[in-house]
Amino acid sequence: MMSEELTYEAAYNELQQIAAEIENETVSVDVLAERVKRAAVLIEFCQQKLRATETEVNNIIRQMEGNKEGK
Amino acid sequence: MMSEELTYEAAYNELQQIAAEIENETVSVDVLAERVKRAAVLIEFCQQKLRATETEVNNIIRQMEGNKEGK
Amino acid sequence: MMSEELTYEAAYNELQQIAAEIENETVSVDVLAERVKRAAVLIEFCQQKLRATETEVNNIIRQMEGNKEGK
Amino acid sequence: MMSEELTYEAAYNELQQIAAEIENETVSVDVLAERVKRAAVLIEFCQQKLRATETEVNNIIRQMEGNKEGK
Amino acid sequence: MMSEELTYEAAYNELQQIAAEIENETVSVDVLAERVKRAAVLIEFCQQKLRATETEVNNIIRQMEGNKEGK
Amino acid sequence: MMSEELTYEAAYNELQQIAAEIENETVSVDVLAERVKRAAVLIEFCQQKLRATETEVNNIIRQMEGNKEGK
Amino acid sequence: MITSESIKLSALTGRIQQALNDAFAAQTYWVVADVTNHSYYAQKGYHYFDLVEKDTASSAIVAKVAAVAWGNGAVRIREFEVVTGQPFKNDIHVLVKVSVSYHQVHGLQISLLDIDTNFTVGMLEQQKQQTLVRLQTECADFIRKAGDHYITRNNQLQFREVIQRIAVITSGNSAGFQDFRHTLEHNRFGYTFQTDTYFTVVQGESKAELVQQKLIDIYNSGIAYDAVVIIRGGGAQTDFLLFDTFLLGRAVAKFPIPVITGIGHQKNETITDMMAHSPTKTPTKAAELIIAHNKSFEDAVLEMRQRIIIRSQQLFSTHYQALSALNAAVINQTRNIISIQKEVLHHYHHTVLHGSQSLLVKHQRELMTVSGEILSTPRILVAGKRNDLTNLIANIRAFNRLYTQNRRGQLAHYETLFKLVSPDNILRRGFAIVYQDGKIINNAGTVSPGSNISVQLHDATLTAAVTGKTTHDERGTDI
Repeated sequence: MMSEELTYEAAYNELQQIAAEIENETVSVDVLAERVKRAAVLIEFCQQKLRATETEVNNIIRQMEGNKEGK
Repeated sequence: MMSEELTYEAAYNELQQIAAEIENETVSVDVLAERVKRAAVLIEFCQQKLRATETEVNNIIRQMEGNKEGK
Repeated sequence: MMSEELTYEAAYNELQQIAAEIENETVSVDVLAERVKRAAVLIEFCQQKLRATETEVNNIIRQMEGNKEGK
Repeated sequence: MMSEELTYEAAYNELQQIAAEIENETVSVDVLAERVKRAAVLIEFCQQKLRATETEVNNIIRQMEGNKEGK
Repeated sequence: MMSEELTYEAAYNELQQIAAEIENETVSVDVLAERVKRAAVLIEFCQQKLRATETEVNNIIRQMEGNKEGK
Repeated sequence: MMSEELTYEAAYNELQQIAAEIENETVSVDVLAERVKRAAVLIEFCQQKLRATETEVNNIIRQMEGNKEGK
Repeated sequence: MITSESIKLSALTGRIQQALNDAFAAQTYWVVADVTNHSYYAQKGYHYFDLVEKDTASSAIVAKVAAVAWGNGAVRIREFEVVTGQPFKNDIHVLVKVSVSYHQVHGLQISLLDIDTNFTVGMLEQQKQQTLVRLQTECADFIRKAGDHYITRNNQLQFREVIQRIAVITSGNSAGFQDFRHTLEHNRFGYTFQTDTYFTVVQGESKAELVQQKLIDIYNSGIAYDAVVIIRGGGAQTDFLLFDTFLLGRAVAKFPIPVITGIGHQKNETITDMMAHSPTKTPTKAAELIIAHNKSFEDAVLEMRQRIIIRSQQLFSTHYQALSALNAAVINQTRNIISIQKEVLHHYHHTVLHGSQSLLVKHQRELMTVSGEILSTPRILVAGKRNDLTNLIANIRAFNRLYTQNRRGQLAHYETLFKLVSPDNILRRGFAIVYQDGKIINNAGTVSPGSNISVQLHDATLTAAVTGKTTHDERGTDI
């Protein structure tokens, strides 16, 4: 669903941008819906990425601690 | 796994840097896992180095004490 | 194992330097074992030198006292 | 063992110097045995010289006293 | 043993000098026996000279007193 | 050495000088006997001359000179 | 007148006797007079002489009387001679006590009863003093008075050490000379002497010149006499006025050889004695003086001999002692030196042994300390490093948790924001979207009653026609 190129950083930046646009109220409702839809996609992406990273990191840390403990 | 050039000193410094990056949140989510993975590698390296050193030192000491006792 | 040129004096001075380095933690883990190994060698050298000297001196003393008693 | 040239005076002075060095701990372990050996040689030399002198002097004195008594 | 030229005076002065040297410990052990031997020779010489002179003088005196008695 | 002219005066003065020398110990042992002998001769001279006749006095002097020469 | 009456001579002399007796009997007189025509009858002990008085100026005799002394008077004269040293003879001036008598046969008689000794002594003393004064004045270069004695050239001379060659001036073989020679020759010390005698008459004042001549002879003899001895002739204890003469006094005082006198008088010193080197009372004493002088010389020589004997023996003893002391000093000090050297060597021995051992012990201790440090510190070091690592891991985990939380928070914030602004949500709260001609309008400008619009609500879209229009004040709900 998401381009392979998209990064958390880019996604998050886009989110920030969208939020800024909306805040400025210059965006029309037509566009708003579209923006919100995009934001929802981005948020979803970031959350997934975050979760994935968290899981991976926790695994590594667990491993690190495990190594420490184990040896 | 680790370049022969890597020293405990360099490894430990890199580790401290990684920790600082995470603390200061200057690392992006995209590379966090990678960084932590690197940290894990470095920690593993340092621990091994420490263990090796400890073993070596202990051996020397044991040997010396053995010599002392023996004579 | 030790160069013929090494003297007790030089060995002892080097030992003191090593002790100071270790005490001040200016020695890195990377060379710690090496340093300790060197120290062990030096200590061994010094002890042997001391023991040899002691034996020699004691022999001379025994001889002197023998002479004294004998005459 | 001793050069024919060595005199009690010279031996005594050298002995004094060695004793002072040992007493002041200015002699290094490297040469201690050598010094003690030299001291032993010097003491032996001085004692022999002294004993010889004493014997000679005693003979002269005995002779002198003999002469005195005899006449 | 003694040069024909030696006089009591010279012998006595030499003796005094030797005694002074020994007293002041300016004579070294190396020449002590030699000095004492010389002193013994000088004392012997002086005593003989003194005895001879005494005998001679006593004879003269006896003769003198004999003359007195005789007349 | 004894002049024909020897007078009581000269003899007495010489005797006084000898006595003073002996008294002050300015006469050395080396010449003491000689001095005492001379004193004896002088005393003998005085005593004999006091009692001798004119012809005898000359004999005394001759005899004294003979004795001295003879020794 | 011729036939006048005569008397017998005896009658006359008797009358003279009577008259003189009447005038002089029991009377005595002290008379000063000179003596002349003296004669002495030794057998009877009678003195016959005349007493005369001379004119002091012309020496002419102004009175003269014959006198006699016997019995007591003669005794008194002898006493006088002994006391004064002055013989009773012609030309002496005397004070005599006399009596006057008349004898019918012998005639007028003056008898000497007594003679005043003191008068003559005084006279003689006066003469002597005059002589002494004369000596001092005329011979001042070798005689002077010091106190009550005289310093003369002669008595300033020193005796030689021994007096052995002697010139003796004496008269003949007088007893005095015999005494002198006997004493000298038989001295108990055995001393010998060479005496040359110069005989002369040594009695009578007038002989002074002879004595002086003998002194000159002695001087001219060329013999080196040690002393000249003047001995009076001896015999009678009288007549030594010779020795009070100026002539002899001067000669003796000036004489270059010490003069010893042995004149043998009992009382006053004669002038010769005063001028001489050594006056003695008698010839024997003169000899004894010489012997004593020689004896004192011999004593001095013997004393010197004794001194030489004692001192030379002391000298030996001193030298023996000094030698012995030197010997002892050399022996003791030599032993001392050896013993000190032994001690010092022992000390060095000890120092070298103990010093080297304690030096080794010290080094061992130091080495132990250093090696202890080196051995114990690495473990601590490693433990510290391990601790550091553990802390680092803990930090990373903690930091990571925080990091994730923050990210999650950020995302949640955006989620909320976008939910809030999403059109669906707005419609659900009662808002509607108005479309005109398919386009959303956000103002009523283009809308007027009768226009067709469509209104989209939450759950449906309504198509409607505008029936009215009221323009609002822009205020109100705007935030």
